[in-house]
Amino acid sequence: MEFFANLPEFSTVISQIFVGLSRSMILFMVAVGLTVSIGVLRVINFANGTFYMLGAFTAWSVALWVGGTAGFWVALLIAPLVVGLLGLAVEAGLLRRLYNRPRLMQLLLTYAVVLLFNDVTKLIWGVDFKSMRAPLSGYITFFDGLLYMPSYNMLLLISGPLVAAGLWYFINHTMTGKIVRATATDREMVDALGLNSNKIFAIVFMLSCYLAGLGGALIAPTTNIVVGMGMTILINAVLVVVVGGLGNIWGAFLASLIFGVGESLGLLIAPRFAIVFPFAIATILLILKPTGIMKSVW
Amino acid sequence: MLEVKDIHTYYGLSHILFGVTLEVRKGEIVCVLGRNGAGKTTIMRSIMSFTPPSQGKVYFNGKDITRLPVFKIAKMGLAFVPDNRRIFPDLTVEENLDIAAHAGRGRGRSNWNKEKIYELFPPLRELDCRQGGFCSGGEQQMLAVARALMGNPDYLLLDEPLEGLAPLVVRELVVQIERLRKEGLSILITEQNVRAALKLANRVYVIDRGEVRFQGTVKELEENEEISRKYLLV
Amino acid sequence: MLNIMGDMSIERKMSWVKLISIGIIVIVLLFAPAYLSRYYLYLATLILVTILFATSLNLPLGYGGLLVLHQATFYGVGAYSFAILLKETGTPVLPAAAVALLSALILALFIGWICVRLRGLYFGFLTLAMGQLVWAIVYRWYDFTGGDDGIHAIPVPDMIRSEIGAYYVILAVVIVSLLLIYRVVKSPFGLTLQAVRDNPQRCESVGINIRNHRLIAFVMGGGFAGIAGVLFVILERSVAPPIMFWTHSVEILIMVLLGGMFTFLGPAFGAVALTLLATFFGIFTEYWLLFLGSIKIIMLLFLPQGVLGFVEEKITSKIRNKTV
Amino acid sequence: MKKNRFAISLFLVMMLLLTALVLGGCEDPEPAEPPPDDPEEAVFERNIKVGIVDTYTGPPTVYTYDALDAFELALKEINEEGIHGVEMEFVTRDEEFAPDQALSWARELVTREEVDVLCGFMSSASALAVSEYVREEQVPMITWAAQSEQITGEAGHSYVFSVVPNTRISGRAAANFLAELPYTRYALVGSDFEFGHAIITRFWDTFQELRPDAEVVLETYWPVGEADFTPYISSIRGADPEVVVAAPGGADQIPLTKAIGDAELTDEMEVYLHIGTDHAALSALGDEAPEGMYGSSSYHYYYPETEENLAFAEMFYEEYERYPNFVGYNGYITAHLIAEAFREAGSLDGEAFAEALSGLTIDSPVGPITMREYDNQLIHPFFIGKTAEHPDKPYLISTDITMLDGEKIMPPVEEIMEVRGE
Amino acid sequence: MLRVEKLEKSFDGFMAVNGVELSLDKERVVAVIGPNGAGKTTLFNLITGHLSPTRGKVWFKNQDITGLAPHRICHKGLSRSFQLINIFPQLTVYENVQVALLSQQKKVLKMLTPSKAMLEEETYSILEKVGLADYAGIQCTYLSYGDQKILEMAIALGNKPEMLMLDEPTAGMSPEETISTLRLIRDLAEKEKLFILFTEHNMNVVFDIAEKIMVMQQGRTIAQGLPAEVRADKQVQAAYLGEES
Repeated sequence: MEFFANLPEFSTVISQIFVGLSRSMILFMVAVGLTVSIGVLRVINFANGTFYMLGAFTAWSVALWVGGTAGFWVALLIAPLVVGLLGLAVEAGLLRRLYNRPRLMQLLLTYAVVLLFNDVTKLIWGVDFKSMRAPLSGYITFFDGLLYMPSYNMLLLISGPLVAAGLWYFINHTMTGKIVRATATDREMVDALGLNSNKIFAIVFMLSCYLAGLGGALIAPTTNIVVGMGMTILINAVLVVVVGGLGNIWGAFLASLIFGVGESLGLLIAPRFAIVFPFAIATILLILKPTGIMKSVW
Repeated sequence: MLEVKDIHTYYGLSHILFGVTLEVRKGEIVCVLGRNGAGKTTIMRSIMSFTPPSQGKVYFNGKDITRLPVFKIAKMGLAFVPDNRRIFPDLTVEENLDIAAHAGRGRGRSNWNKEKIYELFPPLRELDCRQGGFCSGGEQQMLAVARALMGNPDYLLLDEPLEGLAPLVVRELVVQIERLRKEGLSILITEQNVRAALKLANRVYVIDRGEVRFQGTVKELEENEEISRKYLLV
Repeated sequence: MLNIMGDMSIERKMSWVKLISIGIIVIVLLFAPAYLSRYYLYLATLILVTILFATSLNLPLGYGGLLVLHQATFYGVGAYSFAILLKETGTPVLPAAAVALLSALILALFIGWICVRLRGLYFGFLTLAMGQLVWAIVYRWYDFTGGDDGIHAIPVPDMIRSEIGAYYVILAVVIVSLLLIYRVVKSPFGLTLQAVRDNPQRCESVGINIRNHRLIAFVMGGGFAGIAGVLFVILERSVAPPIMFWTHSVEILIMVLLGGMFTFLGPAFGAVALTLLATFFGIFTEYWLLFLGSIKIIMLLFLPQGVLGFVEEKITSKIRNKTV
Repeated sequence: MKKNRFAISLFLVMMLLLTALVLGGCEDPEPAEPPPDDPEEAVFERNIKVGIVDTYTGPPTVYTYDALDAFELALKEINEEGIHGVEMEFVTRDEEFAPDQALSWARELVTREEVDVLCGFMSSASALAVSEYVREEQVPMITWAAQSEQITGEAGHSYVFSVVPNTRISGRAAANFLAELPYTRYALVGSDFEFGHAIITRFWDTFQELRPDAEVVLETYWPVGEADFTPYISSIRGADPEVVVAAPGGADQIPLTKAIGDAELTDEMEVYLHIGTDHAALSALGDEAPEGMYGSSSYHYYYPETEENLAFAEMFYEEYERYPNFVGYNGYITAHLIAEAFREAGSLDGEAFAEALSGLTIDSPVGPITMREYDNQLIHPFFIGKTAEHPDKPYLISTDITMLDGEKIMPPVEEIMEVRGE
Repeated sequence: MLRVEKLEKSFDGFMAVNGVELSLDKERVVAVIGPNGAGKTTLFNLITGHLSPTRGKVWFKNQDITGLAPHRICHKGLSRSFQLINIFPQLTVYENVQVALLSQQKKVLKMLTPSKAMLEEETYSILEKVGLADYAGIQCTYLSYGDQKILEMAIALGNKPEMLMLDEPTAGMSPEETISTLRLIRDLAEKEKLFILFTEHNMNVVFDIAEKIMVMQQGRTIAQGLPAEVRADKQVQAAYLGEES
């Protein structure tokens, strides 16, 4: 068991980079949900990982109910919506009461929500291993075998930029998006213009939960759907958000790429220490650029 | 008509306003004068219910608006321009106006649009695409007023609109505010700059330590030297 | 209103209450082994360790205003250093404890030195990232730390091995540590630390080096957490990586917050209450996290200043109303 | 004002302590036990209490709840007959996969609930932590899921028992089986925690002795809870082995099996998955599992097709509408082992129980099983087969099953003595 | 005592302070006046190290203190108060001043002696000097606005400075409070031999007590000299006084 594995072939490195990119996309969806809620609501939502998990569970149920390959596509539509609505309930029922309290309180409240939802999920879905069918199977090859990856990862690879672009359009070119940006910097003034900032907050929180749910629904076919699956990705997503600059969507995108590709390549170089990579990357980046690689809204 | 009746307002534990009563009638400019810390901004914040009064009432056109959510009050036709402008720094000048127009769509008779705004404040036309955060103080003040107007309000609350502006800009702004009254707006201004404020106002309130010490016309104030000396340090 | 501090009778009454309370607590604690059954004695000891851990967090958090999100790092490093020294090298207890404390302090100094440049949440997240890095190393470095299996059968000397022995040793160390922290909090350092928390800018302009102050508070908190880690090993004679996972830190944070973070004994109260709650829910229901989560949510919603903060506010406002 | 703060705090802490005190004081000590007399005629004066410490939160619950259900099922059988005139009952505690929690609960069960036996333990670290504690308390414990070889190996003692094949056994079993096949190029992969590393290491140590001509072309590990196995599949492909030996832990089973199926890896090379053919994983995967993959399990509800085994499976199915996985089965036999040992010991004393259990043989659904005397590790057959579709079932099952004799794959006692330094 | 040479500070291209020159030697009480946004507070922040200048130098007691950290400058004997109330809200009035004294005496790192009785005499003497001794035990957020401004000054005095910089010390005060504060400032200059540099809005105040006045507008010095000279300056009248009074 040497520290360094044998140096891999070039095509393996290329494939690994692309696989890393596709992994980044899932991380990005959870992280961007977090960063949006941080940017606008100033709330760090530890429950985001749990919403990701709920996205996967809901997708599993929906896919089972619909059946067949179509099941996945229906689940992809419905599951994030369900999670989004659940997020709305959490915002309106709990979080809204804490906006004027110290941030630490909100952070811990969302953590308590994690505990609660984990047990509720166990009550609803039971404890069996759950697995869901992917809509695409098999591998595809590009460039004479230089790049070789599962077709489903291609789907992930495309979905990430799509979500990012959609979000960019929403934030910059729709009226709601403009109001969201305004709310992010000055909530009181938005109210003073006659716009209900509570509603904007609710929309943003719902959006952030929707994105987490979307991430969960997308990852569901490749993974084991279990209670607690949100914890690993949550801590990585939190680090991505911080490294990217709190509240900065593009920062989150960039940081997700760094994390995903870094981890994938790290696997090739020193597989035994793969688990250390995300934290090491985050620590180094934060030491170099303490407030994140992109401009933070704070 | 905007009526404030005997309001008491607290910030946390500190008692700021002690039974303030004032009114703004339709089509007039009313000026609240007082020193730093006298409670001028708090009056504005109480009316808009950012900091709702714990006692007393605020009526707008006869309706009790005390403790209504801020956005509902704004929707009724009250627009607030805060003392530090509070332009949305990440939005361009145009976007700042856009969202205000969106908020005020289908409201009021005055029907402000961007063209009309640019006519009133010509410098804004050139700044269209600049981010609000990069505008100078005078430009921001114009933008803040313009933004408030885009919501087609009937009443305008201007909190220290002249503070920190160069004399030339002050003169310009005074003219523009005067024009707004002619457009049919009723305006409540708080000011420290007594000279400029008196040029504008129909009626004046002087407040100190959270209480109204004087009310009357500009002429009455000018005649009452004791008040001027004691509370306004002119 | 101006008479708040002038009313001597209240103060005198309070000091009596204080004295009597201390007396009762000392007696209750000293004779605990006499009336507590074995399990509850163990639970009491565990609570004592948790009290020290929570209070160690409150020093930088409540008094220094530093958002330390990963205090369990130092707890874990203290515990691991102590465990490894005892198990692998057979070092006697006292030197081993000293080295464990030292390693917690050094790590805290290192992490703190990097982190105190940052403010607020950024500070918190950097501590989180670095703490998780330490956790990952401990989790991975099998030859040295036992990896995820942890280290068990740690040879603690017989004297402190028995439940009663462990109880008294831990009681003594916890009380001494708490007294030390109390003194620090009431010292000029503690006073200026609170000033730094309230208004760092002003502190700079009265000549206080705020970075130094924060760093010292952070390192001291880390040191006391390390001591708590050592005590944990004495009690359990086993360590494993979950004790330094980030969720453990969050649990402790909740204790501090629910107890009341601007009060000295708030964290202790939170530690007692939440440990007991977790134990009783764990015994009575399989879905204990559901109950615990709900209780935490309710408390966060309705007791923003923490339990002690809430009670204190009630009482002081009553006193104020009387005196005004 | 500041002074009051302290006094009030003190008062509240005091009240809490008093509450704890009252609660603690309420426990009245159990009367001492009478000395054991002849086991055959002994009559116990109270029910037997078993404490189960296991993980009921997070990924491993699919196993732990099966074990719990099977344990309860066995209790019904046992209590019909009774043990020296009394029944067996149990209490459970959730340790959240955290050793410190497990230890804390073990203490609670032993000193407050005063259980006679502890069992459960999904997490090896928890089992190891509690093992040290029960050694001192002289309360026997039985692990039914934790597979660390240390439990009955290096850290073993007379009060700790294991009914689950540990990493040493599983590794040896895989080596024995694969040594019969003609392949020489091996890729070794696993979950990045002790379990994964141990399986791989034990496998390779044994395998090298049996087949000195074999070589390792790749060795890699992934973090536990990995969501996407694509990069690992790519690197396996890149190394081009003839056989992949994989040791995924707990929840990694599903995504790994799925990724293997998706990549159609079994068409290019042989794949051996530790616990890969267990019911828990295969039933969840449906027809997404790859066909023709080697996998192992210590129990199949459909094999051996003996009357006893099928009867047990049906009984379980009737009760819970599902078939048991291997940990479920372990829960079942654990209950029977405990009952039989108490019958044999004729006393509620921990020492007598441990002595009786050590070396005990009982009949199980898969035939007679024996608790090996020296290291208290259950001698149990081990099954390796290849996945294939079944006409009646919506999921794949294991076929062409080779049943490896428990005696043969167990490490010899000398080996255990050596690691214990005896 | 204090000398400021060609000080410049720009924020994203905006010159907040542009080539300001200032010196305090003979005159003990010096005022900086100018309309809002003229750069007075920025100038203060540059001198006390809260901001570092883009160009220029600050000399204090013939030492170059340009760009030093605020706490170091403070220990050299230059202390300041703030325009907006800037005190320690959770501490008592007594503790507010005590913190400054402890810092001045370099006792802030003492960890094991109780702070309560430390420097009691000095603290009370300062509180008495400014007239807050009666409120010593009160949490300072309960003080009135005017008293909080006084406390602000008391904290600055706690540093036992040789030179005191006051940013709008009477802003928002009632006329009575303003008068007593002015008396206090004059007393400090005469009895305690303090150098005082202050900014002010209120003209009467300035001409009343300042021995020397500097007028700023849009980051520049437009006049500097004795009150009478400044009052007579055409430029000042046009730009500032003309509009104000």
